[in-house]
Amino acid sequence: MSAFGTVTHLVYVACATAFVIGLHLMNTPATARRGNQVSAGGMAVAIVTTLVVLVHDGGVDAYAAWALGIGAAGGAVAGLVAARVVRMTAMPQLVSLFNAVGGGAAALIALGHRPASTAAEVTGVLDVLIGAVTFSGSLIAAGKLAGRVPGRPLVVPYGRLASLILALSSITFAVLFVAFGGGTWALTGIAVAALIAGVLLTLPIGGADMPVVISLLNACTGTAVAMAGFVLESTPLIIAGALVGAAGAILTKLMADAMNRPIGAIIAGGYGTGDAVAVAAGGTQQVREVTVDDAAIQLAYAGKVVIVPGYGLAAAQAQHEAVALAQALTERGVEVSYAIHPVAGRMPGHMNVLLAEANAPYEQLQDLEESNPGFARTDVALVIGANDVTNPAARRPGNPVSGMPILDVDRARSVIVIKRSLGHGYAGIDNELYTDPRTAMLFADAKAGLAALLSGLHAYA
Amino acid sequence: MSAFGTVTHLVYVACATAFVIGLHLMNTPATARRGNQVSAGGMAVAIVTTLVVLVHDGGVDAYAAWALGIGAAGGAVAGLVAARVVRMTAMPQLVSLFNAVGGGAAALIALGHRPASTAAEVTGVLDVLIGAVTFSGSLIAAGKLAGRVPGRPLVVPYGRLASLILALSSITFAVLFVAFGGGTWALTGIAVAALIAGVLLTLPIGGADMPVVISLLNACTGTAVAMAGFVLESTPLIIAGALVGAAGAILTKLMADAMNRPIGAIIAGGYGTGDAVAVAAGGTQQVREVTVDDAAIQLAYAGKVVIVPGYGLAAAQAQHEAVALAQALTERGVEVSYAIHPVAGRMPGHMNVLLAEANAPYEQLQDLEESNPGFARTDVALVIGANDVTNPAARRPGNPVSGMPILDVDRARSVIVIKRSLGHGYAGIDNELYTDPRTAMLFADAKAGLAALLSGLHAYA
Amino acid sequence: MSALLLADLTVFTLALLVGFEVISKVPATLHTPLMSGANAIHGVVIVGVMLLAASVSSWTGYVLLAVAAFFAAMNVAGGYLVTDRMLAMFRSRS
Amino acid sequence: MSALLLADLTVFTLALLVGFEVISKVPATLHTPLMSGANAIHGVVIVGVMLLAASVSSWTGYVLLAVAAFFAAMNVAGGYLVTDRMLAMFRSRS
Amino acid sequence: MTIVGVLSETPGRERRVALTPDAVGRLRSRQVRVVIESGAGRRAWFGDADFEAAGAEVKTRAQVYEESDILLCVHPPDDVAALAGGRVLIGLLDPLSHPGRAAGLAAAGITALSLDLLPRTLSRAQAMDALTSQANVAGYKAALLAAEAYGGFFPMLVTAAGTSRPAQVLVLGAGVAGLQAIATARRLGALVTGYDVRAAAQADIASLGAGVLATLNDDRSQEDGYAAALTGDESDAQQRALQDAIPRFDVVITTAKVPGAQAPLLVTETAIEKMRPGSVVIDMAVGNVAGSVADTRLVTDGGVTVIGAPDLAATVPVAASTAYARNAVALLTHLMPDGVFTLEPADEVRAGVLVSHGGQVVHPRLPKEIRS
Amino acid sequence: MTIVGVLSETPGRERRVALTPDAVGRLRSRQVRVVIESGAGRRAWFGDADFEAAGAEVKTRAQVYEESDILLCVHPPDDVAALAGGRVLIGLLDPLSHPGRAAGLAAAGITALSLDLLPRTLSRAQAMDALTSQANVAGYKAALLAAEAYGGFFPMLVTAAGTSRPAQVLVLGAGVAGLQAIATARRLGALVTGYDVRAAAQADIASLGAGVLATLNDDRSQEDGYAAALTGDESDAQQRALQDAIPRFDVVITTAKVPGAQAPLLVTETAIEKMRPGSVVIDMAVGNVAGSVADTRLVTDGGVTVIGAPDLAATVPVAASTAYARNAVALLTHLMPDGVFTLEPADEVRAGVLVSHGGQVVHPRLPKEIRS
Ligand SMILES: NC(=O)c1ccc[n+]([C@@H]2O[C@H](COP(=O)([O-])OP(=O)(O)OC[C@H]3O[C@@H](n4cnc5c(N)ncnc54)[C@H](OP(=O)(O)O)[C@@H]3O)[C@@H](O)[C@H]2O)c1
Ligand SMILES: NC(=O)c1ccc[n+]([C@@H]2O[C@H](COP(=O)([O-])OP(=O)(O)OC[C@H]3O[C@@H](n4cnc5c(N)ncnc54)[C@H](OP(=O)(O)O)[C@@H]3O)[C@@H](O)[C@H]2O)c1
Ligand SMILES: NC(=O)c1ccc[n+]([C@@H]2O[C@H](COP(=O)([O-])OP(=O)(O)OC[C@H]3O[C@@H](n4cnc5c(N)ncnc54)[C@H](O)[C@@H]3O)[C@@H](O)[C@H]2O)c1
Ligand SMILES: NC(=O)c1ccc[n+]([C@@H]2O[C@H](COP(=O)([O-])OP(=O)(O)OC[C@H]3O[C@@H](n4cnc5c(N)ncnc54)[C@H](O)[C@@H]3O)[C@@H](O)[C@H]2O)c1
Repeated sequence: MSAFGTVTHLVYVACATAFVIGLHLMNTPATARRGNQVSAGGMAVAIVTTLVVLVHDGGVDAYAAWALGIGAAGGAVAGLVAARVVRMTAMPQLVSLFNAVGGGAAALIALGHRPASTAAEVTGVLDVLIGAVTFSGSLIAAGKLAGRVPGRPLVVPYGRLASLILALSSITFAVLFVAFGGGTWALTGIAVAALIAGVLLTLPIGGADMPVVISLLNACTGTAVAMAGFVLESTPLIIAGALVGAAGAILTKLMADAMNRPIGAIIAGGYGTGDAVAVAAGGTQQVREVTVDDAAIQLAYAGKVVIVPGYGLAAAQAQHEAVALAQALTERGVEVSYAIHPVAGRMPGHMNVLLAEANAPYEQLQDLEESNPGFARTDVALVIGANDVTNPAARRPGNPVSGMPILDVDRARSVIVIKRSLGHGYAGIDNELYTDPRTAMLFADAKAGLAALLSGLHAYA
Repeated sequence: MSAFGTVTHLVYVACATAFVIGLHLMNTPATARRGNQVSAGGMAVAIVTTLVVLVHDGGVDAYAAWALGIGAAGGAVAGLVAARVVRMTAMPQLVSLFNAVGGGAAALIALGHRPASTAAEVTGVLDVLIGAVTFSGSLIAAGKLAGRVPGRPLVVPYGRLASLILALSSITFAVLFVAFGGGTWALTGIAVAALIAGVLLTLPIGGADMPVVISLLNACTGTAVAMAGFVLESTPLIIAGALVGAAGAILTKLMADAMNRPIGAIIAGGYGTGDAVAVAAGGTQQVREVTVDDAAIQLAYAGKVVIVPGYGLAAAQAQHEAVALAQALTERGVEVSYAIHPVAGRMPGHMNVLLAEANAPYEQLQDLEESNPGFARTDVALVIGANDVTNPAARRPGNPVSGMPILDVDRARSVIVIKRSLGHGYAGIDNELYTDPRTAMLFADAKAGLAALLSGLHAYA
Repeated sequence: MSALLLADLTVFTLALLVGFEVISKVPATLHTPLMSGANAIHGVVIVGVMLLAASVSSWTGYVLLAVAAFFAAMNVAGGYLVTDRMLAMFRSRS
Repeated sequence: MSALLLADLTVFTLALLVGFEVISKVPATLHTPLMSGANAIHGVVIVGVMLLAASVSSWTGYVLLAVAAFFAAMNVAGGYLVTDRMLAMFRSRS
Repeated sequence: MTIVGVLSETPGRERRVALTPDAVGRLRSRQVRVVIESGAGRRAWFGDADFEAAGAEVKTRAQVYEESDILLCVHPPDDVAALAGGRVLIGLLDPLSHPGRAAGLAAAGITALSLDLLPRTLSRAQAMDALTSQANVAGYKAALLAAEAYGGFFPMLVTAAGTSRPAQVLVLGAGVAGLQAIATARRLGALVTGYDVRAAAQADIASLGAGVLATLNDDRSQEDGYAAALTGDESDAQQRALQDAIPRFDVVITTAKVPGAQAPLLVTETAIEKMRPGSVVIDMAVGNVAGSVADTRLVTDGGVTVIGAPDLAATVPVAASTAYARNAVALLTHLMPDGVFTLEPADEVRAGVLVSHGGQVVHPRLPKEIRS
Repeated sequence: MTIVGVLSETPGRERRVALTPDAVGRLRSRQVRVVIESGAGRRAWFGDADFEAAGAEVKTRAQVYEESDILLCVHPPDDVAALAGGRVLIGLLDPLSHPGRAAGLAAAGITALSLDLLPRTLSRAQAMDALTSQANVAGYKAALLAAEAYGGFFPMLVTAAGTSRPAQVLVLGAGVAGLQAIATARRLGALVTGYDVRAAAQADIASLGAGVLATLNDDRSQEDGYAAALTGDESDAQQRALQDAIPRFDVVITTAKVPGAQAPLLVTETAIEKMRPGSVVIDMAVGNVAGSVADTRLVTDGGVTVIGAPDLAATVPVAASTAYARNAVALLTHLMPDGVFTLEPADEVRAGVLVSHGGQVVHPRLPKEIRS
């Protein structure tokens, strides 16, 4: 191979290494951003190198150059603008959109390139197939998240039959293409079948499962890109594609595990509505759940945390864990206090007895009058097994807790509630706090939940 | 490439994958053994495949076959016997020995193979160089650990000058070999120079640093094997060699970090005696230190643990951490009790006051008479900031603690002592327990040390 | 099978292994950013599209190229930026 | 540089990356077994020695081969066994 | 401006006072005048000067009777006849046990409100719940008293002079007082077991880390949060079960009450006989323990100390008075929405506490006969 | 066979007994006979039957005097003259404060051993250290007594009737008693601060999680583990510093002693005057607090309760007697290596406790004059 070829190859390998290092760094919050930058740097070098290769080899005609230039410029601008203006909450669907176009581009490569070998033909078929499924599937997924496509599982009539037909026709086209020199039209046939299949596969999956599905489609795009790499005999595409394929697969598993949903069931789309995680409270309202790790990170990066203990802390005898968590947060520089409601628990001073046993510093204990003004400045109110004493319904007349002063946790910037279920407290009524958009529920026994939070804190922050 | 070649190549890649999976599984105690078996399985397949290749290609003459067969059989028997009979404590030097012969074998490959290309020549030089250094270096390291070579840093007169000369001559030989067709004699020259260099580099390093050095040499052997792979154009050697090279490098860093010793300083051999970790107690005796992670694993896999609290627990106010650890162990199924000496601490019942505050279950608290008979059945006695009450000197007359009944922790199968230093207790005398070979010291403030143990327990067990 | 293809397959396998190994136990908070970061990396498809430019010469080819370039560039540029925005919230404490 | 050599280099690089990534945060207790396990893996040099057998034809060559075979076999056989013995202590609790 | 008056409490052992200087300040800020008898707070360590500094006017007893629109007390004063008709009397009047007293007040034309009739399960009334606040103080003191009367250590202590095992403490009745007694005894290091006939109370015991004594009885909770009285048979079965359990305890504290009824007998003579010498039994309900006498420390022939302690809150006068005064102020604030005392609208709280008004006994839980 | 005798203790408030049934059993297993006066253990809840069951012989007082080779006591009996010459008397004889008593015993030909002279820093003597065991009991009781005498809660409690702040407790002198008082008060939830002139004691205070009061004084430790007496100037400076600190505490417990000297005055009259009404001061050393009287509860004009409590161990008779008896048995075991009492070899322990022998006062710390 020429010296130029050797050098570009080595540069590409270096770029791939940068992708790996980037992903490695993205495993921890502290270095994640730098990791993305390393990865982006590698990407920039790869693009520049390819430009140099194109110029050096001189095989691009003017039309192609214009097409490439205008297309790329347009795409880059579109991507940057979309990424810049998108709201935080809409990011997942944007990622899905980017994933879609990535898969589309991979599929187009196989469509546009004349295969040089049987291997290139086979990988080309795979590229088109996977790329096209990903393209349409990701678009549907993005649509579901954005609310353009209904989030609930859409049952397509005769969906299974249609899928079967699509699969058979894809195989037929593939055989035609590889074995009988079917050419572009056969590939196009595959693409069309795959596009339809992508839609059919994604529609029956519920909105709550979309993050997992997007991650899976992301892994697919990686694989498609790797296949495109085989078609073009381009090492960076093979490496980066395989890397994303595998990393995406692991990530999909992790995400599904974190949501406690079997991947198989998600793909089958038959697993209930896929919305079981959003438990209904008081009828129509939905509550938001949070994982232990997320709660731990939220606490770790907060400036001021107020712990609100209630009867559940006592029932779980979780006082030692609560104080250990508070202490760990304090050591991180978080301002921590306990807000003690006059009737929290089941006897006067119940919380004091427990917290004193666990050696919570008296300076950190605040009663209702002392703590309520502070909630507006609080980043996280951590409610541990308290219920009635935080129920905003008390501010309205006409219910069992009316007129009782409450801790104004709902004035905090965010609220994390640890309890085992949406079960009632002493007063026996629903708590409106749990359906507040700022509230996230951590369903766990207080003792176990706090212990998990503490190890989460040690692990990730 | 022929179908046969394709298949063998793919099998080799599969074997390499098995090595990776094996190492992956070896990251956690629970799956480590299975990991080694997966790796061994991959190795067996690789060897069988190579046999098939040799037979298929038919290029081995009878003498070579005999040489290979007898050599391999002898080596295998020697290795298996040595591995079977070695005492637990002598395992590190055996690993070093195995590493030495591995490096030697890699070097011999380059010596015995006629290079097919410049690249093969360059990698051959590297192979011989690294392999030979590893061979002699590992032998010295093994000798140091086994006590055949003095463990203390041996300063070689004019060592630096000698190293310089060796380096220069290696370079000369290398240039002669690659650029001027120097042939086997040039390579042999490199080998000789490298063998001497290996000895010179290892001798000045202290015995306590040997584990790190062996790990480093292990990484070097991996690299040498990868170079041999380039010489022979053998993919499995390249992959497995590089894998071990990189994994070994990371491992070396982790080990050096765990021992709190900069790698650079270790290699330079100039960093004190390299024996600073073995702090002298009472003159000539040495104490053994243990890391938090090891202590955590030891506790996690114990059947019966007895916690012996002392004044240090009180001074550090570490009672909550101690009880949390005991609780975590109990939950794992470990039998845990506290042995409370009548005069532990500084006031009657000092330990009771603290442990009751932290809610240690009364059933787990045992006094001297109850706990002493149990130590013989105890896997780990965890001594937390206790000193005098465990001092075996009390059993002898003539010192300040003579005649005081003590807790017989030295009857336990192993002892872990958490305290900040080898500092004295109330009685102001050295504690012979600390130099007992069954005792390992965890130097830390009791509160911090116990918290670290607890997270170690969560992380690794 | 050609030796080069075999080598590519080896590379593919190893890259898969790297991919599996590089994602270790990650906090759930990082799942989405990591997915987004990986998504940006397969934007490397832009390199493929550029190489494709050397082999198109028909009008359909040009159009297809332009579309592919648009797609790929959008993936890579937007992907990195959006990931960066997600990660900005993990700025280390002062 | 030949395309195959380049491919080998790529493979080498990726194998290095796998090696770096596969060792994550390991407890110190496992350092020695892991080192020993890695040591056994480079026993793959036995494959190299076997391949070498096809290219020796002199007496020095045979001796060298026998020695190399002895070395490599010792490395691989002993390496796996000693690692296994080390790891036997992590038998899971009944 | 409404005038609230406070007298020195008359009964012998009573050391509490119905308002504290802090509470006076709270009333003053609501435009209420406070007149207080000189020396009223002395036995609870509140001096006249403190009251004056808080804005109260210190007067003679006669003046207080004379000037008060509302008279606040802990227990109703013996000379309550000095209070003119039409005035308001608020305190722990205990009309259920003393219906005659209620009739008398009604006859004198006094509007009497009794804090012990407050609906206990009403969330918004918790700040006025004097029974709770006083029982809380009493439970705390009961544990201290037990520790003080017991001849050994409560905690476990391993010392050079031997190991002392923790005291075994049993608390019968886990209402407010029982729970606080459990908590306090546990703080001192005793091994504490609790017992109650209400299922919820058993969970409450466990939530303090104490053991729960299992019994034969089903849940005896009532709507109003109180326990229902047991039938004769049930009660016998309970006594037999406790008889077996009690002897292994060193200290027994009883708090079991049934409102408006005789406190149930839980610790029989046989049970006491089987206890070890040196054991201590504290009967806070006076009636739970056979042979216990209020405010008296008896030692049985078997060496068991039996203490009848119905009024322990009075022996922690600062804490008890402070809490009581806060309860009283909360009730007053509720009754005087615009600074003027009113019984309208007739909400649950007002209806709950009102004993007599307009010359009539009006509370539905009082016997029909006296409600004329 | 050696016979060990035990009498009923004479002094009025004393409820302890020198041996318990458990200790009798230990002596019996060493082939020692025990004779005990009938009713000796009654006030500590140990009955004659228990003693007999353990192997002791219950006799009359005269018989015990008659038969004992070794007489064990807590305090020396008033009628000690009944003990014949040549016998051995072991107890807390306090010869340093009562040199006359020592001289009397010597004159009567009694071999007297005093447990309070035991070398305290000797590790192997810890099991015999009765001063420690009794101070430990006393410290525990002091905290209970303080909690009982205080009008408020020790712990912090947030309740519907308001928040009560934790009591602020100051313990002066952090020896054995002081540390146990600190631990017990902390258990009850008080905010505790400790104070001592020995540097080691300050670390000990912190090791219980309590605060340490910083003072002007240097470390005043001595070789024997005791504190040295302060000079007049030092003492004045200390009093002034404490005067400023004391008023912010609700409860002060003092335990500061200097062996063989007057207990130092730590809480002056001025300090008491500045304390809030309702505060409690407990003087365990009797002498640390201006105006404190032993076994008496005084209330100052400022409403401060001052309790002189020199002998609190006696009020927890079971725990105190059990520990004391264990100490005594440990000493006896040491003195009777082969079942026979001997003063040879003259080791540190024997030399430390021996007050009189062979008609002479022999202890070096007793004044020369009486050592004739
Ligand atoms: N303080 C007093 O003197 C007193 C006396 C009597 C009554 N009350 C009343 O009691 C109530 C006190 O309010 P609160 O907020 O403290 O308690 P709460 O309203 O009774 O709520 C307690 C919550 O703790 C949760 N919980 C129970 N066990 C748990 C465990 N093991 N781990 C985690 N969570 C657990 C329960 O939800 P899950 O089942 O979903 O886990 C429950 O909703 C007030 O209504 C008050 O009026 C107070
Ligand atoms: N119980 C009583 O009534 C009483 C009263 C007076 C005296 N004593 C005497 O006190 C002694 C008690 O024995 P012991 O074994 O409990 O204690 P010790 O012999 O006094 O030893 C305590 C040890 O704790 C360590 N330490 C101190 N601070 C620490 C921290 N923050 N973290 C971890 N370790 C810490 C110290 O070693 P480093 O400095 O190396 O950390 C010290 O060696 C006996 O000699 C007894 O006779 C007892
Ligand atoms: N809503 C609130 O915030 C609040 C506040 C305080 C108290 N309360 C409730 O008020 C109720 C009464 O509390 P209290 O302390 O005044 O009760 P109480 O004084 O009437 O009785 C004390 C305890 O004795 C128990 N008891 C009665 N008969 C018994 C028997 N035969 N054997 C064993 N135990 C027996 C009762 O169940 C009760 O727990 C409780 O339900 C309590 O939860 C509610
Ligand atoms: N070796 C052992 O195991 C052991 C066991 C128990 C006690 N001891 C030691 O015995 C010694 C005496 O203990 P004790 O409780 O009998 O002491 P103590 O009764 O003589 O005095 C009580 C405390 O008062 C302090 N004190 C004296 N003068 C003071 C002043 N002016 N201001 C403030 N504080 C003052 C002393 O330092 C002491 O801590 C201590 O050192 C203790 O550690 C040792």
